[in-house]
Amino acid sequence: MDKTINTWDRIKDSDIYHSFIKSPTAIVSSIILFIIFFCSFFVEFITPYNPFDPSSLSLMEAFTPPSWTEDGLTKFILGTDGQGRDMLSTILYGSRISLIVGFSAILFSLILGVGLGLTAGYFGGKYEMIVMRLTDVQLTVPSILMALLVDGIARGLISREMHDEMAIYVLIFAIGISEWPQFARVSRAATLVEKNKDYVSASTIIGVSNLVIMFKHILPNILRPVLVIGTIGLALAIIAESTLSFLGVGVPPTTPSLGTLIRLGNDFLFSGEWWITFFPAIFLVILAFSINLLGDWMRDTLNPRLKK
Amino acid sequence: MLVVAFVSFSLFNFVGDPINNMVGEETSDEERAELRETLGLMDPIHVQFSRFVVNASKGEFGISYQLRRPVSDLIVERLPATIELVVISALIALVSGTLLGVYTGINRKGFLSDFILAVSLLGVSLPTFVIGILFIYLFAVILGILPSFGRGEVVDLGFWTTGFLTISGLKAIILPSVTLSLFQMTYIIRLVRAEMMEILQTDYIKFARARGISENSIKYKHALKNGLIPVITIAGINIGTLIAFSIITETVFQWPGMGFLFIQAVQFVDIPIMSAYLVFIAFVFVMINFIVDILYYFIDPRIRVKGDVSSG
Amino acid sequence: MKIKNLLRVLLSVVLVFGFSSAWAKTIKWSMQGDSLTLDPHAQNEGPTTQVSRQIYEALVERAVDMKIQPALAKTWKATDPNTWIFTLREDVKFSDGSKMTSEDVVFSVLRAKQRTSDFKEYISTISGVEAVGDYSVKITTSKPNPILLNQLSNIFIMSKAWSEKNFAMSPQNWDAGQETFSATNALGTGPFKITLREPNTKTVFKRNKHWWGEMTDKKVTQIELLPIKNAATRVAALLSGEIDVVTDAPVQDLARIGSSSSHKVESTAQMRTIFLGMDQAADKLRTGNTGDNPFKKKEVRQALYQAIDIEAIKKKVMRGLSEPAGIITFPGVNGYTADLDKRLPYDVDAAKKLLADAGYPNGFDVELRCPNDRYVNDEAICTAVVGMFGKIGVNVNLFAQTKSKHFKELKDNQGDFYMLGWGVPTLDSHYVFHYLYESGASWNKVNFSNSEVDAAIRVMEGEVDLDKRNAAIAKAWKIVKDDISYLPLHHQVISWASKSGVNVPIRPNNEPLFKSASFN
Amino acid sequence: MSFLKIKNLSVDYPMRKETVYAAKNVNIEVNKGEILGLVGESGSGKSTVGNAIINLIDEPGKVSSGSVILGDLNIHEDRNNIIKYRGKKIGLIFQDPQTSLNPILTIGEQLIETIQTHLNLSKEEAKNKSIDLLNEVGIKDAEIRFNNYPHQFSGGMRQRVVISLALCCEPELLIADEPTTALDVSIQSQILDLIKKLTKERNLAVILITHDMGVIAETANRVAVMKSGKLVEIGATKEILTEPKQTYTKSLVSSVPPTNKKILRFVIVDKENKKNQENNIKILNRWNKKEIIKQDLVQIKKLGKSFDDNFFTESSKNSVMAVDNVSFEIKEGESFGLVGESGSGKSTIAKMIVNLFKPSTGDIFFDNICITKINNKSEMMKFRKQIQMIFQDPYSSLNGRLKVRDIISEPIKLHNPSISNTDLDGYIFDLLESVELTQKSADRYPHEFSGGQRQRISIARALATQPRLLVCDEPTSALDVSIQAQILNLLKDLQEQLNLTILFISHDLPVVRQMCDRIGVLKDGKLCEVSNTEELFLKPQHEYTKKLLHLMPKIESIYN
Repeated sequence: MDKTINTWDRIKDSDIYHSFIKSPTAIVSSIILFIIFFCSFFVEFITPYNPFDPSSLSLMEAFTPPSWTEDGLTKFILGTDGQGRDMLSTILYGSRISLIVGFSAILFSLILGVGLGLTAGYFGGKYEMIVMRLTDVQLTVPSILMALLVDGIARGLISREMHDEMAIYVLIFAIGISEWPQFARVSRAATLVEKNKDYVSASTIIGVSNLVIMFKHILPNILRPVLVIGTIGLALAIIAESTLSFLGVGVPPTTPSLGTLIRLGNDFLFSGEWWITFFPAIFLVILAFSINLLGDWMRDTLNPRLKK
Repeated sequence: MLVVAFVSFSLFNFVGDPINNMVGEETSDEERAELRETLGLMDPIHVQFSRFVVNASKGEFGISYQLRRPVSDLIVERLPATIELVVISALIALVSGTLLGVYTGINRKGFLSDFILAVSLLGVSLPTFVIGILFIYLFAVILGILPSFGRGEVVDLGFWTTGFLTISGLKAIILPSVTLSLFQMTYIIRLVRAEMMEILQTDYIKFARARGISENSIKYKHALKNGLIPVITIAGINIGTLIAFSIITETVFQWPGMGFLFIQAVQFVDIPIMSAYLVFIAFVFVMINFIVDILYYFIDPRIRVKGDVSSG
Repeated sequence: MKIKNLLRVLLSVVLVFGFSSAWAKTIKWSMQGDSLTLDPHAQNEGPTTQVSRQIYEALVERAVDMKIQPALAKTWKATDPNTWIFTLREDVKFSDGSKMTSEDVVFSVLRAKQRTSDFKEYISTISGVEAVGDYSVKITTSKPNPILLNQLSNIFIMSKAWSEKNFAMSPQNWDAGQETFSATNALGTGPFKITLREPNTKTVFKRNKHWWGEMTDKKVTQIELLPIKNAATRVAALLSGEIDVVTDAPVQDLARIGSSSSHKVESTAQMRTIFLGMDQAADKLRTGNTGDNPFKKKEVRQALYQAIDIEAIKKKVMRGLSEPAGIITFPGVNGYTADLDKRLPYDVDAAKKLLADAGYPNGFDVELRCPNDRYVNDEAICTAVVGMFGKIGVNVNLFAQTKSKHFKELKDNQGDFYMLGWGVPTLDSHYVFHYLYESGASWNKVNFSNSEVDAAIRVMEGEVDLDKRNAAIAKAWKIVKDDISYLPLHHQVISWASKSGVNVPIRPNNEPLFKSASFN
Repeated sequence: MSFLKIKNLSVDYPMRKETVYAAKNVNIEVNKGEILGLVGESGSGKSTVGNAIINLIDEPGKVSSGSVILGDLNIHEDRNNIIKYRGKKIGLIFQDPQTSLNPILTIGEQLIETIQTHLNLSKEEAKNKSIDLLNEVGIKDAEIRFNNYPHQFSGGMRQRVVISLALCCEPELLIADEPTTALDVSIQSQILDLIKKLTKERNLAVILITHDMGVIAETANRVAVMKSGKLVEIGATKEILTEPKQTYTKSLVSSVPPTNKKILRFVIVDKENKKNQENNIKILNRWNKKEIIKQDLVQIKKLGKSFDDNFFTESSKNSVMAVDNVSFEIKEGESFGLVGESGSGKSTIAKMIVNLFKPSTGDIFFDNICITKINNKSEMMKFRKQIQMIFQDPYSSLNGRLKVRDIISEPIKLHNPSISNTDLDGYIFDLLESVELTQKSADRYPHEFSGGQRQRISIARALATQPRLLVCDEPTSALDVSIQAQILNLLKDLQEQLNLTILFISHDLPVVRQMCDRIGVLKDGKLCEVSNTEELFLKPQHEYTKKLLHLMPKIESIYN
């Protein structure tokens, strides 16, 4: 034990790292995700077009097919939509919206769910009962329905002008509020396991306060399953967002997400302008599929029950 | 249930002014007051609430702002369509999901298992509406073998309209129900698979092996039976989720069910329909939970037969 | 009990299998929306009238070519400018076999004038209706009405006895959400009767064997209306053969449908002009950023006008299926001239200059309200013009919503800048001026007010001398066109798509007449 | 001629970094009518050998070489067909009866299925045979119990059912893998007696896999000792236990706490650690050593604790008195032992003393202060500082997400917030050295340590607050005997040097005898008797104590 052990060595030595290196799907999906994340968040620097600046659009360039087809223009690699917007830029902008909504929603539900689950598992008693009851009720109400309801209520409560501005927050809230029970359940179950472990008792005996025990000791130990759920939840949230937008109750068309793009493009499915709906759809599927692949790999790797 | 009733009641009352939603701009203040009076909106809240509960239990939710018809009529009219769609989808999802899940759980390696798993993962990644569009394009437009919308011919049995009794009705339900079930099916595959894999590693399976019980009996009798218990819970949640996702499927396939009604209600802020739908959904969930509990009682001896540990 | 049920089910199966396809020639008709109510006087709205038209008839009707022709009334004459005598056909029976008499006509017209009727404004000039014998009706008007016949073609005749029996003496109170027998059932004298009604899902029309007229093709025995909200699904249904005729085929899919050997597309100019309105009365725009109302300045309105590349919209959004418009009326309407219909040229530079001259060199913010399910590609047109306005620096925020909310909120004076379409069912310019330009008129949401135009409108209403009247119309058109109080876009072209073997003649008012339909 | 011959058996587990040889060239023979004890510490490969005989090795392990000859059959000739010998020729019993039975099949169904798999019997005949078997393994009302589900049986009864299942097709070889480890002493002896009886009556060849030398001494005819997959020594039990030839066996035997006498220290054969005396002087510099006053440090008065539902629902019924009217005192400086079987309430008492639970009735006095009534936070901290606890499971008692440094510094910083960083480091190093760990350990995570080392970290953490009372809740029961001996030695040393008072809780009577000055015996939450250690072992008063002492497996029984 002479050599100093730094964090990087530790990572390289860990099972997770090795499992990652050995899993082509995990590598490929993370690369794809990295590219998508990168391009979506730095889209301003990547594409020369801003599809949301109406003055830069030319309606006469609308419905240009992808560049490799007969009528395609090289400046529009994936063609343009009905307003002359470059599909590639629009998709990247759209995926940014989708990702922001997805991430924020998952973060929201993660914080809410883990907060409730952790405290419920730790304190137990009536509080736990109420939280878990709430979780059960919430869990039986499917996410889409919940999101629709929240959106519906928001439409009733918030004035229309406000609604367009608030739409993205409403959406984040709507999706987030429907995903938290997952986190609450998992973190509560994990907390119950951790709570009965002796290190928690040891900390109590030492005199560490409940808050510190919960957040310093228990929280890091329950993060693994939460992370797995979070990853898979991210895919679900992105799909939920696009579904809501597809149904026309999501983000307003002025800041289209992938779902909105698919909905708008759907009108052109039979008219031969297939690229308007096909590319956003395929992009969405690739995005969700990659996240799911990664989540699946994480589940298999981080779940010690399945590897013995 | 009462909680849900209260939520939907508050929806009805506080989200927007029902009077404003019901009358036009020309209506005078006197007329409004009169309407308010006749609708009982002047009564104290608790009186209104109890009236709402009483009415709801009788199936009366007022009149749709958008369609100007009693919500109860609309619900009754559209209920069969949704129920038939959900039941068929649930059957498809449960049966094939369980079968494939068991298969992949038992045969952990092998091309077919990997393939099923990859497809199932893709299934989770494919939004329902994309699948729906794809199916319509493929089966209805290109191949032209299945209808793309609606229920086909329905037979009115008086209390129920069914599409099961006509060829066109049966054909019409194929695409929507498969679309609806795919997402759930992939979930069930993965859950059943995980469950099977876990059970196959338990001590009692190992002990059964040690006793020389044949592999088939171990897999299909010992492991499967245990593996199916959680499927019941899944099935319960599954139906709930299917009802919710039927909103999307119904929109894509123009299926004249309640989900289609609901999504329009959301777009129009048609509160009576929304609150009625909410109460209906809550009712369904309570029923499902109840049925699941009963099923558990019959299937899991650990619940049915009280332990008698003391003697020993 | 059980066996009885089983028998019932089996019988149904046999019936359905037996009858569904074999000899009944059914036309399956689809459009985006459905009739709101079967009560013919409760709602004056497109699809509702389209459905009622198949089951109910009026005293006079428009033929396939839109000419007024006799229907329930054989002949009519005006005994003085305010009195009309209609002589009814004597062979008319309702679909239950009962005879139609002047009693029913009087009842129906009076019913359409009741408080809950949506037609009470429409026929407000009718001051009296009385029966003159069993088959003759006298209608009196409060002032000379040159377009009475036009108006009467939309007043459907109901059975008095049936209405009395079913407590449907008054039109359904749509706004109060009233439920009446007449809203879900219908008894008319028309070529079809309704045998199944599932709102928003399916409506089945069967031949009315008591109908007095002649079908163009006797093989047409049944119509099914299957509304499909989603345009892509509607086209898919048509292409896959589940639907025979679509009366609102999406323009972008016409090429695809036309290329199918088993389908055909027909287009015709519709009696409707699409335009944008700008509120010029408000002192401050509700959705603006300048603290004033730029629309008050004609330069601003003209700048917006000239910023619109209408040809691009025609080519890309409407796929060639629109006629750019200079005024809000179309060929065939009394008062229309090709000269009036010329547009100001598309000129971005000129527009920018006008805007700068008006004091808005950096443009301004405003919200454009649009319906998204009313006109052909309404939302897409709005999106396109938003981009065009952006090029001259006017930052327009688009707000698209469903038609019922759009119109309601417009009526509530909530819009600064909005899209509207106007049809002229009377085929006379007066209809346009009366609703869109007269001071304080119900659809004059730009708050245009001009005493000369108002005076011209009085002339149009009361002047019997056609030359004088036409001169007034021409003068009014000139004034309003020069003022640019509205931004006309185009005359809408409608397209119907159908299977090759099914002929439903296309009509400019978008109403199919299935009695004139035929099979090849 | 031996009945079972294991020749050159090797089992490999190819892992990521290297291939682990769970068993390497193992040669064992077993005769009929004989019980062969297979002992070894965890990871020695003893269970692997048991499972390898019927080729029931978990993935990715595999039997890489060797043969298993049963009578004159080489059952490893065709490993795929070994399934027909499972159950029929060879019966296997697992450690945990809770999980060995399929929960949703009645035991009858499981018996009949097993019988019909191997014997050509009708359902009726199989049922009769099953009922006979159940009677034979000592299950009363076998005909009724036949239709019961596993959860309706208690642990001991379940293990009997498991045995009946293992024996239902009349195998000639029985492999029992730690069959009594999960059971209490009293049940353990019953099950062992049953196995002995069946061995005799059925002339079975039995391989008894266990880590418990006492069990071996009392049951096995011959013993095979394993270490790291290799067979160390094999021979008659008495020979191995009294005159071990190999060093490893010697150290193993010497680590076993004797039941018949109290020794000062365990003899650690391979490394007697001499350094620790000096190391502990360092920590002594920091230690505010308190002179031992002759007084009761802890007084327990009429202590009672009941759990109502929704807390401990899984393990006990509603409102069970876990601790019932218990009173005793712990004198300052002594080691007080609490013994009892599982569920006797000994851990509950410990947790009440360290104030993890509040008692339902009664009071606990520490240094003459009633600690059950403290509400004030700072008072509570003062008290917390003085009582620390060491837990049973070295894996769960350390937070795997924290470095050892952070684990140990937490109590120090909490009770001395003003400590400087260098001082803190010094303190941590001193503590680590006092438990015989290197300074480098501070920057590592718990999972990089073995169970024994973890237990040392636990002790270091407990010492960080300089407690007067150390509550040790089964501190060694999860450890192998040799490690146990080291930890017990360490505890003894620390107690001596630091003037600690120790409450030592264990189910293991020999261990308690070695560690404690006075002992209290608990049964079902009630205190049976309290007396000095030697008195208790030589002249037990209470019937239950007598029974416990009688039943406890004694390594010395080999001499009788």
